[in-house]
Amino acid sequence: MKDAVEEKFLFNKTTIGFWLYLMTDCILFASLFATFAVLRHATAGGPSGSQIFEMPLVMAETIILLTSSFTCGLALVALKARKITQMVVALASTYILGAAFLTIEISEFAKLIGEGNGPAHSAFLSAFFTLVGTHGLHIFMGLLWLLVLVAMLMRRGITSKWVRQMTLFALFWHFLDLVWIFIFTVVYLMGVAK
Amino acid sequence: MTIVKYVIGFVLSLVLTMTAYWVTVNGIDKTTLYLILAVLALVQMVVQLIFFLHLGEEARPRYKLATFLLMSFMLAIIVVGSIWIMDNMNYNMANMSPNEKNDYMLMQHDKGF
Amino acid sequence: MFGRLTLDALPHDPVTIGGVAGGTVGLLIIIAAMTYFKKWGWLWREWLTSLDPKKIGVMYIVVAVIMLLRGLADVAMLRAQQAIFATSPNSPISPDLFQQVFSAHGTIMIFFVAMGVIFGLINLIVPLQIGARDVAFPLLNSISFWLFVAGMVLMNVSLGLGEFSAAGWLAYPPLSELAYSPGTGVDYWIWSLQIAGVGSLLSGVNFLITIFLMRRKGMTLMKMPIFVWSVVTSMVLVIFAFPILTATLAMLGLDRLLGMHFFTADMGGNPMMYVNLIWAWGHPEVYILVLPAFGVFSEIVPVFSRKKLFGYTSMVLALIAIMILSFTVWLHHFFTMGAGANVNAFFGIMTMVIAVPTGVKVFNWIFTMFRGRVSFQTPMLWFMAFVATFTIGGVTGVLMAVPGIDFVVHNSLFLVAHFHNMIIGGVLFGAFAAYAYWFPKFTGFRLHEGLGKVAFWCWLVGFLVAFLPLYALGFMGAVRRMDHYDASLGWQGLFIAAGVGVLIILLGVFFQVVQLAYSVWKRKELAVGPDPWGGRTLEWATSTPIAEYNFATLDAVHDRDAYWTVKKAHEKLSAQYYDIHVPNNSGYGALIGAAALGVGFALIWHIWWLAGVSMIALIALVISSTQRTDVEHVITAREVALTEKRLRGKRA
Amino acid sequence: MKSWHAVVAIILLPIIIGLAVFAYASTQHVPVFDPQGSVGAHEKDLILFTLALSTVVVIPVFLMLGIFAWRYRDTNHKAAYTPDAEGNRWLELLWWGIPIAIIAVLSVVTWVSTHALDPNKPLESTVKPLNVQVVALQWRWLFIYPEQRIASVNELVIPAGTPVNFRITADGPMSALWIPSLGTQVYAMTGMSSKLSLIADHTGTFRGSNSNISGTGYSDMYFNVKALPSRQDFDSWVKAFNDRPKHEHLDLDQYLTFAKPTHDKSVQYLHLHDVSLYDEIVSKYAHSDSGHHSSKHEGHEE
Repeated sequence: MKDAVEEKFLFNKTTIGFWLYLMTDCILFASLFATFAVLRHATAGGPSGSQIFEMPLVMAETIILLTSSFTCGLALVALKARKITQMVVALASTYILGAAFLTIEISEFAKLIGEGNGPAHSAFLSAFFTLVGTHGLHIFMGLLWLLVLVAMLMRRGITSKWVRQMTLFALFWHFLDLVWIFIFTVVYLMGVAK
Repeated sequence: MTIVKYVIGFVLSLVLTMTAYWVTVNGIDKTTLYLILAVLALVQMVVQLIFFLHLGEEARPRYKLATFLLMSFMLAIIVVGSIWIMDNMNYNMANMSPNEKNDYMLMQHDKGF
Repeated sequence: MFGRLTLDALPHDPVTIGGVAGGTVGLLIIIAAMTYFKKWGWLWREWLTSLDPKKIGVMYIVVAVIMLLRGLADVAMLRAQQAIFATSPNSPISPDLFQQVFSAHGTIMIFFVAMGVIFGLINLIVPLQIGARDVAFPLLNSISFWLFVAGMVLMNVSLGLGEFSAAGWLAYPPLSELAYSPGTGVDYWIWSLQIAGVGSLLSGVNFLITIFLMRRKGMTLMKMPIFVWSVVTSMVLVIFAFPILTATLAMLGLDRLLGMHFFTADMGGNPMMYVNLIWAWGHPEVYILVLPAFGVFSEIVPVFSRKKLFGYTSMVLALIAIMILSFTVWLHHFFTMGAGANVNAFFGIMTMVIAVPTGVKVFNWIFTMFRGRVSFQTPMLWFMAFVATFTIGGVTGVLMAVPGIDFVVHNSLFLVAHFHNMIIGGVLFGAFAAYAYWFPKFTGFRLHEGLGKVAFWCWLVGFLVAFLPLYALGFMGAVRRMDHYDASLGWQGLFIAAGVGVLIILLGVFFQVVQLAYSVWKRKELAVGPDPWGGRTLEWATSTPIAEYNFATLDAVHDRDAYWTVKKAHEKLSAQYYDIHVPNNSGYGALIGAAALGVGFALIWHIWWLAGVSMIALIALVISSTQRTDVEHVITAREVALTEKRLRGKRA
Repeated sequence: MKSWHAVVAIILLPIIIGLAVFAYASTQHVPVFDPQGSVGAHEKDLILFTLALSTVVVIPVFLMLGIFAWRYRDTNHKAAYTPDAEGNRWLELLWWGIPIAIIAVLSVVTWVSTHALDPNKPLESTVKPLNVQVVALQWRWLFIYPEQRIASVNELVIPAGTPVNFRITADGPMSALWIPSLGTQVYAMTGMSSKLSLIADHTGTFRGSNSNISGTGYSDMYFNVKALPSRQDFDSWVKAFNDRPKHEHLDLDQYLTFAKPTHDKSVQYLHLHDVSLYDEIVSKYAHSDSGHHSSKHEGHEE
């Protein structure tokens, strides 16, 4: 009985604490969004968004990340039902989709830099690379976290601590998809609008 | 927390994303488009908050909901305020009106720049 | 191999060499003494790795005090230059050094003194006042502290290696960009604040969760001590304002590191956006510092008036109002940047509106004395001085909130006088009041009252003599950050007065040091019980010295002045003890701080391999810290009973 | 020392030291309180008005602080003692109300005065204004008179009684142009062209300076403003200057050398060859190259 109370407290403490961290991350992204909004026309003779964005790829990124967020949710449902195999499959999909997203993004960046449109080329490009790159960095951290979760799972199995960590990870991953909605809308869709 | 909620959230998000893309590709005037895109993004945010992040399902006191609302308020102040301020300054301290600027650029062009 | 770091980075001018030599010798003496007395193990086990917020709080304050001494030494140089050498061509302090020194002064005083004191105080008091045994995330708390230390160390390394920023405490671009500041100074500024800032952010999350979830049973939000309320509002500001600082510093850092163009003059960069963002953080930051000071006074006035706080609900509403309003006024720091009249007027009016809740708080404090029994010990003297000076600062603040007035005094010494009025009169006097008030709780003896009063009078007189002339100098046309001026302007007399004021303040600091030393020496005579002032809140219910677990039993709370009602009703604390879980020490905080220090140092000097190694170490440490298994140990009910008997038995 | 001595001392000290500073300053030249033009005069009035209004709060605060502390000192057992009083709704309403009323008054004053003093708005006058373009350099001031084809360095000559419309920019770190005797200051920034309109109502020489740190020569960035008695005097000054042969010239090429950082504080007068020099300095740093600016600005009154 006392353990259940204790566990509930621990769960609340970590999830609400992590939630607060996500709130601070929202403000961090908000600062980058505001800067992007202010600088998006400051192309200094370089290309504007509509000239460099490849919308089919961006659309693919969007769908991939959304699906990854979805499979992450499925993993959580499977965990609740203690269907471990299903959960592992869902987590693996999440990881693969996340890695695919990151690969597309990095190749997009590499292509831009290769064409001479790197972040040092104009204020607009600085803001673009930093905003999208910060999201990408979060995705990278998420993938790293997922690996740590898998390692923990293999070492000790499903413990109450693992369940807490998994819940936090799911929050993080859904949150990153949420941020992407706004990057997709503000940076890309509004960027290519004529 | 059931699988159904995730499926609903996923499908709704897909539809909203596709709609946003479709609207953008089929060009309409910019102001309307921005408005539609903003609304679609906000709706998708709410969808994911409810169906993926389960906001509002916690027991009272709802710290998550409260901090989220407060954060949204502060975020709106920072973003809207910054854009308002910067736009206003760029406007007030522009050296030339767009027309003057155009003439000036043409003049520079003639000079061989 | 060492990036930009070469032997040229060592200091050249005599003033800096003297400072560095003095600092190094001092450090060596301490190291030698520690080694001789074999105290390193003790230091590591009892302090550096401790997760006990009471000890972390003390460490914050020790760091802050050391930094206060450096900040004061800086300002002594500045005022000496302005009072004595400003009109002569041969000054020992070059303009470049002068600019580095005032940039360092501002940065140190805000980030490493004021923030350190506030976080120290929160660590010490908040868990006790809410009747908790710990904070929500003890290891995170230690990591926050060590990030604060890493930032502090990095900033002070700039004394001996390279240079510090000469671009002012907020480093406005494009001056702070590579084009105008190619050296390492601005990089030191960026990375030391970035590291310390992340620490503050994590602390904000930690203390909010602590207050949200770990309050004693029965302590509803509206029964929390008002200091705790002030911390809630302050920490909400931390978690919403500091990410803006993180993002802004990161963007400036990217400009300097990767040649980006966020805030550069050319290639489309927009320096005004930096000013906008840094103040969107910077204004709430002022309230992050001053709100807890308000909380301190709200604790002290009732205790020394032996009466309940007047208008608790009003006080809470005022705190919340200030919290929200403080996010809507940042433009008033740059009224003269050219925004239109609507924008300026809007932000001016919002700024004035903050005066309303602040005024309400002042009236409520004063009316707490009404029909009370006021005793004038040092904490109360600090309160009286706070009201007197803060009111002056408030008036000059309202003056500058009117854009039309700010137009003519902005960036003058009037502005400098105003914000020192708020920060010294508000934050620092609040910290000194808290120091005198809570010192006996943690040590078991009081600070010597007479010496404390001498220090108080030195501070008050020194402060007034140092800053009131600056108001006049502002009206006379003297701008801030100026290292020389023409004798014919008639400014020197007032600058000399301001310099004398600084000397009187230094005398006050001297008496504070003497007071502490004397009080430690005479601690037997100054010894007091666990509740020397007739306290009203739960921290006074603990034994002195406070047990590691704070409270042996967690009796429910019924009233706002939780301990006062218990004492009045002669309630007995329950004597039924249970096992208590206490966090184990952990070295992760110190290690993570060291790794962050490595990252910062490497990025400043462009030592890429070190940056990579430190970054990987940092990530590995963070991951490994989440995998700890020996998180806590148990103090058995029997041990608790014995400890309680030992600690409580001594009570006078 | 008795406790109430401390109370009296704490309240009197700021007043005494403040008065001493005031007495000393009044023997010196205080430009903000001795304005030489209508803008500065308006701003001085605003300061005095706001100060007067704030005494409505400040005096009661000081009085109550002193009286309550003295009256309810713990040695005075004759005074009433109500340890459990939690507050008083009416009193609290009073001090939510009074500051709100004061701020309401001040808000109206702020709104009106901010619009009246808006530096973006040219001064209303029947006199044809003088246009001056200002460039803040590291570390000197360049004043360009495009219509008179004169450029002056570290000194500004203007006619009294004529509004001067400044356009201000920087070719270097952010700076700020402040002439305390005349009033409003404004930042000078690369790529931006700040507006400021000032007037000198009296003849005289006023000191101006940079109020925003811009590097090691920052403290040297001051200059004199010479207000000539009338527009005729100014015109004849211009004519005399232009009639003098063999002056140094300033065009874009020379400017590039001229704009390099220098601690040279000397005053110079140059013939302006390139009338669009100022525009070229601003455009060099233009933030945006698409000419984008929406037309829905609340902030524009022109």
